[in-house]
Amino acid sequence: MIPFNELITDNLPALVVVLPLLGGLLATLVGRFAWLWSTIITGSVFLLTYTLFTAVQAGPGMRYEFGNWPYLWGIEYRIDLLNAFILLVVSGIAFIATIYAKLSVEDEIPADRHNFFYSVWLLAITGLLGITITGDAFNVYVLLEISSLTIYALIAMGKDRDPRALTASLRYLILGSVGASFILLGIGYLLMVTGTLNMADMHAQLMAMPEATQNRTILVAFAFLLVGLSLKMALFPLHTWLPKAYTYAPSAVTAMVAATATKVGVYMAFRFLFTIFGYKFTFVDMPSYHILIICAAVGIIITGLTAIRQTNAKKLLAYSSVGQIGYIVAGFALANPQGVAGSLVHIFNHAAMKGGMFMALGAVAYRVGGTNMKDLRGLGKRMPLTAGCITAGALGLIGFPMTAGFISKWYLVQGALAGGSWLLAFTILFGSLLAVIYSWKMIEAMYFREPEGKTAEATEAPYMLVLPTMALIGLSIYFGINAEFTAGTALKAAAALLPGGVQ
Amino acid sequence: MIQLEILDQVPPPLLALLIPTIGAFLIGLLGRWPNLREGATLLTAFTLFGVVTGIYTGIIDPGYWSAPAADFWTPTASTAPIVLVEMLPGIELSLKVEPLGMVYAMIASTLWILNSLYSIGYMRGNKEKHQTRFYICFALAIASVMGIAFSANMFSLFVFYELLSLTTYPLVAHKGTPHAVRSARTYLGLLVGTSVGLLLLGLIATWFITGDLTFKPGGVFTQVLADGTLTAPVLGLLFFLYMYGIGKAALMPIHRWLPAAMVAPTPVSALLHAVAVVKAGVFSVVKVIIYLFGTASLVSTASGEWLIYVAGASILIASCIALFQDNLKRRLAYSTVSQLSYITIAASMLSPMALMAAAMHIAAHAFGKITLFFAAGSIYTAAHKKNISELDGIGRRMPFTMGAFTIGTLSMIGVPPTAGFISKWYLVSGAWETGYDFVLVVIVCSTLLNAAYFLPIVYRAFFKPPPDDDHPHGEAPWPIVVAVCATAAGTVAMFFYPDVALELALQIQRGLP
Amino acid sequence: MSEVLMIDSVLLLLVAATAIAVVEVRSLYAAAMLSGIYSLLMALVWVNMHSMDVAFTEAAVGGGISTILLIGTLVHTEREEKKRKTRVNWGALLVTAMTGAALIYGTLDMPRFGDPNAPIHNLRVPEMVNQTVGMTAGAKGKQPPPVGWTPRQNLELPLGHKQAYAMQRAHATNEARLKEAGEGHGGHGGQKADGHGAEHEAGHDDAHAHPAGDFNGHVPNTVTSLLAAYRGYDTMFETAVIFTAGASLILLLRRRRRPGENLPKQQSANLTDQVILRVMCKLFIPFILIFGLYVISHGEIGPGGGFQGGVILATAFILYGLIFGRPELHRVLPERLTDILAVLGVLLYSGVGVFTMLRGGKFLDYAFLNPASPGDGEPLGMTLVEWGVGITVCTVMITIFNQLAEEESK
Amino acid sequence: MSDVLEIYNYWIYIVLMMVGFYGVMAKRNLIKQAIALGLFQTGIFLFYISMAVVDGGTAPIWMADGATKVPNPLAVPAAFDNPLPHVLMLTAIVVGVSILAVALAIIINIRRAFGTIEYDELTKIEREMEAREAREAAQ
Amino acid sequence: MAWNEIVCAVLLVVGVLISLTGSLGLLRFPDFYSRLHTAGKTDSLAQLCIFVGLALIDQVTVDGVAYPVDPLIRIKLIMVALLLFFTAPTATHAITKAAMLDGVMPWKKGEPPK
Repeated sequence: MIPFNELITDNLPALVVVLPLLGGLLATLVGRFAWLWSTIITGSVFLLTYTLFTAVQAGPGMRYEFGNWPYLWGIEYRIDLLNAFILLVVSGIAFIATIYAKLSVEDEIPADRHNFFYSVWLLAITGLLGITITGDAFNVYVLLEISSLTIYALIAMGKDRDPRALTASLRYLILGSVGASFILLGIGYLLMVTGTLNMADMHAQLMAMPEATQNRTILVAFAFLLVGLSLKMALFPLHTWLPKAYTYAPSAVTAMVAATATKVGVYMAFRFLFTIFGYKFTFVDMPSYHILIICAAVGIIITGLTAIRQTNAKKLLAYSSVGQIGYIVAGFALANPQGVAGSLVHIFNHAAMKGGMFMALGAVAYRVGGTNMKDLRGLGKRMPLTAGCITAGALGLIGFPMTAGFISKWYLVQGALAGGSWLLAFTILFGSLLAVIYSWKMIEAMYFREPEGKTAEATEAPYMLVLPTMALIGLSIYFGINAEFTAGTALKAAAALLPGGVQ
Repeated sequence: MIQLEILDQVPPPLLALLIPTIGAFLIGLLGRWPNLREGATLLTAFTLFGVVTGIYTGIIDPGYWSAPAADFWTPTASTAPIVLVEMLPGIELSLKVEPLGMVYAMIASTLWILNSLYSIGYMRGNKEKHQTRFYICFALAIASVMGIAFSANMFSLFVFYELLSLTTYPLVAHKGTPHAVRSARTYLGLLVGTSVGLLLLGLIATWFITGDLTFKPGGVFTQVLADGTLTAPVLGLLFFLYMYGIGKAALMPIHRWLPAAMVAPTPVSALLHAVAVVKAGVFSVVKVIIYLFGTASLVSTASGEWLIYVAGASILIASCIALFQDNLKRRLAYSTVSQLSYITIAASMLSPMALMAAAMHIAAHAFGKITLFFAAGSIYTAAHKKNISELDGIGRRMPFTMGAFTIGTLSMIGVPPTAGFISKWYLVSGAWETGYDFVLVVIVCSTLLNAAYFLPIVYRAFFKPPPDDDHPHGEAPWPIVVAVCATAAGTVAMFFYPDVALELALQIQRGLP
Repeated sequence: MSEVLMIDSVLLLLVAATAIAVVEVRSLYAAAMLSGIYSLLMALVWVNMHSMDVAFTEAAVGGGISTILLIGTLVHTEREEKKRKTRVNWGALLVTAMTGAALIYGTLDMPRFGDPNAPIHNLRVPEMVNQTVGMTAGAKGKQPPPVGWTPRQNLELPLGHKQAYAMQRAHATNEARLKEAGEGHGGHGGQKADGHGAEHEAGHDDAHAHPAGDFNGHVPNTVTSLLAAYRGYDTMFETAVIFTAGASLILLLRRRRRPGENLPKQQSANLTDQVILRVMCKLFIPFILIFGLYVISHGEIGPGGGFQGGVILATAFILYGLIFGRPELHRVLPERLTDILAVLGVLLYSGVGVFTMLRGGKFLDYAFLNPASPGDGEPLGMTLVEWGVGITVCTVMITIFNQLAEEESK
Repeated sequence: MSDVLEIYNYWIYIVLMMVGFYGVMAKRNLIKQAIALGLFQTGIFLFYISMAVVDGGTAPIWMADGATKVPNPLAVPAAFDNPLPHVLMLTAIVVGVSILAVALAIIINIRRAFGTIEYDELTKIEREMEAREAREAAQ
Repeated sequence: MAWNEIVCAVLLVVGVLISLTGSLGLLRFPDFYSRLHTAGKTDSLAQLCIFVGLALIDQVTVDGVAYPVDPLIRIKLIMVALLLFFTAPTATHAITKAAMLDGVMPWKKGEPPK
């Protein structure tokens, strides 16, 4: 008899990634039950990450050495509050998105390949979780490629509804591969200089080098990693792949990817900038603060203005996502406790809000067949719950008080003020104004226009679509009203990343 | 002493918040039966009035309020803020009764009854669509107003302020025509824009600098000013953020939302311009000046003086614009812009007398302006006329309406025996006391301008013959007339019995350090 | 100037020229062929730099499979790039030049080419290379964690069965070592020319006790030992990447199958009537298969391993499919079978990990495969995972070929 | 001369990478872009493998003792070349071919859906589609 | 100089020469088929010479140290040569046939080279 309890407690970090991998492989063999199988797997993964999170929250962190090789040689998983939190977010969203996927996938993907779809879906989740949990720089690259490759394929699966999914996917593939190659190159430069691949060890080696900031190899490694990561997290102006990819992907894919993929990209940036290079190198010796802040601020404004011009709701939200990445990046680039905490909180909050909104739009597409502004008209009457979710999400994007978005802005603006940058604080809030304008386009269409075409006959979406949507939106509101969990965790994680320890 | 179980369970300010919210639910449930729905509206309005009066008179919670000398600022078990939700450590949604808020709550709850009555007449008379949505939003807006009135800290005020913008938005866009939707966009854009762009920034900066957002006499900045962590220019910047962030106070040049919102049905305009929105603005301005910045801090750093001039300019410019408006509601709107700046200017003089004037004017203008709007709506309902040039001789057909209108006009100008006189009296006294000659000049000029743009309307209505092609019409439906007359009577009554407002205003003064 | 550099300088110039040709040539077939040539040249470069495994993979993957995939795609798309008015894209050139300049700037502080003092040759890798992978405990096996590291309680096994395993393991290791010493093979001696770290000393001490003729407890091919043991977890995901590619292609390209329909109907290749090709093909496929199997199973000892072997096996099948037509290939290797085998390969790999976990060890701790003799566990585990990789790579490559060759569904 | 040769490999890898990079950005044919992406990645492989070379090193494979069994003509009693970058690049090559396969699959689909694999023509078609949608939304 | 080294040298020279002429022909010949003809020679004959020549070597000198050549290596070289000896002509044949099927016409005297 195998003692499962012990198996799980001892191998918790490994299981978080291995379980979805096994699940993804077996999903091809379970035939018609692929969805059920995926739901069970993602649900268990969520439980595992939750256990992991509570364990990490209580203690100093956790490590797992694969093959029992010492961490300096082998591959190590290293979990602190930061990645435990992101893991929780990713697995939670993945679980909800998987539940949501059932009807949406039945609607949009040919039935004969559902098992492969869910297989790839679970592998994407595996990749994202793997990037988040690992403590090995090259392992990041491998899992990055797993997640990217799967996401390219998943996005391209929107081809049956709109062939532009293919071009969007290919563009993402090319830019994403260039980004990943830059990351690979950066890791290579670092490997060359430090002789190790373990992140903590790399950091130690870099710290031991007195002239690290003068070493041109390290500088170039830093620059290329920064560019590669920016591509992956879609930081303005390297975001060009994102809007179309999100717009034309299948609904469930958009919801899952929008809520997790770029977030994991940001997490990678956290790891590379804070853990490997360290606060001092990144923010004291390098001008990363200025570069990132400028990109983020300009991105917030320009993508906001672009979003206003969109006529497709999904694309509008996609542009908004780029702007939100700007917030997240601006937050951690400030490199003060409030800013970093704001960034972390916003990772969660934005995942919940945007995930929920994309799901709601997916429900619209399910009933009406499209997400053009025209299709949204009069939706407030026809699909009240869905429209309500979109509205609540929009309020979150604006940063309306009592929504999660407000909490993010609260910390981000404080971070900006602590960094002495009133201009950035103002930009962040100006971004909210742009959010008012673009999200109000949707709200006006939904509540103050008469339905026409297919919308006029639409009824509320099935509960399998609405409930997951409401769950995410509900989370975003709950954590707007009671933010102690998210903000507290984020503050603690931020303090651990910055010099000076706990506040 | 009312001994209801529920009153022991729910703190009174929260009750004031909950009643309209529950009312909104009820209205929603009863949406299919118009009579029941409107009955629910009225019932809620009366209950709310009862609760607010109860809070004022101390019937509901004697230990909390009633004793005249009660020092409600000293934190004791009965005067501590009621925390509804704590979002983050220190950032909480909490309620607390204090005199200034009491003034606002009293006005709002009183006028809501009349406004509900009026709405019923108006909405039925004009056969508007989406009436259920209208009443729900109305009730929710009042709930937000109660929240604003009883906010114990700046954060709560901000939250309810935003909720008010949000709940009144569907009211402004009510008609759903492209013009209405566009105007509503301006309305929301400016209000949310200023509040998120400036007010929120100021709010977060305040929290960042002081770590405290609680309203208290003397404000939150004394400590940081004393130890030098906050310099006068930054305080000035913060003050600027707050004053322009509170867009509902319609300080020029961010007043544009107010005329834009005129597309709304008249009860909404009345609500916006007399009860809820603009008063929320000036109330917030006064509250921020008194309880967040503290008069002492502002005086010592001289960071508030510019506001007098901006507000003075607003008064004069808005009055001049009003002169040239032919649309009655637009003229009223610009009049509101100028009258609001009276309150701002009063508050910005920072003297006790002027603060009393501000509190008084909140009340006086509320009654006067709502009368005017009611009258305008009454004319629209009965005669379908919007423009002043069409009003020739209308006083003969609608004597009650136009009589009330005249009283409202007099109050706006500040002629006794109307409430406007009292507030203007205190305002002049305050200006005299502080020695701002500019304010005196402004008051004189604007009184003249007020007369110049209001009296011709009265003249037209009563002394010009009606045009020949006019179709015959009588008074508006009775609920409208009753409401109009009631508010007009209120305006006059406030002149003779200003005790409630004055008493509260005096208490504000006493509460100051 | 070493011979590495001498050959290098010539080869790399050729490679660079080929690269430019690949990008600039307008015929897409030519570009595909040139990219194959490029890969083969690259393989030569790798050989020249003593990277046999990479060369092997590059030749098989880049020179073989990639070219087949490209040509398979060209069949379905276009033969030529469209003519454009301007040949040179100055914006792209500028960005390229700037990126290149940045990279060159980065090389200025690099350790020189072949510098034995470079950190990468001195810090962690020597320790790894000097490990005797076959032995898992004791002085030379898996090292106790370095100073400053507080392990989670994973090494203290509190409960019954684990305790038993732990004790067994320690015992078995000692016994194994005694046995090895007792059998009296000769020493391995000074072939290890590594001079870094504390392991060096330990290595020398043990070297005397070690037999001649074996590999001193090493898995001979250090690339394989790093690949399958130290970084075995990475390799598992690498296999998963391959699987992902296969699954993605099935998602994107597979025609809708009616129930029961498994074989593509039309003939995709018209080479079937060529006698010479058929004969030669039949003659060589067995050799290719044997070679592939050899490469997979021989991965620990010499260059090769799951990837290379898997690709070679796949080429045999692809060749068969090309010459005899895809229906024939489907008869030999049904689609359903390749689908399942692709999964099973990765499952075999991760299954090894799960099995070690079930036995009470860490994921992929091969020592737990054979608790009686942990030393044997390592080679066993590595062989198993190489086979897993091989199976997946082979079947996925065949799947990819099948999908790319498949006609559009009507 | 030897100064140049010391970093010759590193420079050539940059040349290869940049040729690929230029191809990815400048070429308007999707298959060309995919091939160029491959070149770009190979450049990085070259960098890694160059990093692994040690003076006088040889293939990182342990030889059994004695000259009798598997003599290696290049076996100098010196250090191995570093096996770690080789391991990493094995992974990267596999990733590269996987990406190529997926890219080609998408390109085939694009060709089926749009009838072209030229980037400019695709952009034109997409613009038209977008313009149509915008018109619909504006109604 | 031992006999095997002489033979080896001769074979290598022959192989290189064939390669050279093959390349030259590839550039100079007028049409597809004749070019393929020279290319085919390079593939089969030249490589055979070179591989067999290499198989005859019995020691290699690197940095002044002589290393004996393992017989296994000779066998491998011969096997590679054998493999190429079969595959190269087959490939040439397949390409020619494909070209024929594709309709590529051979060059005739008097026509301009393609």
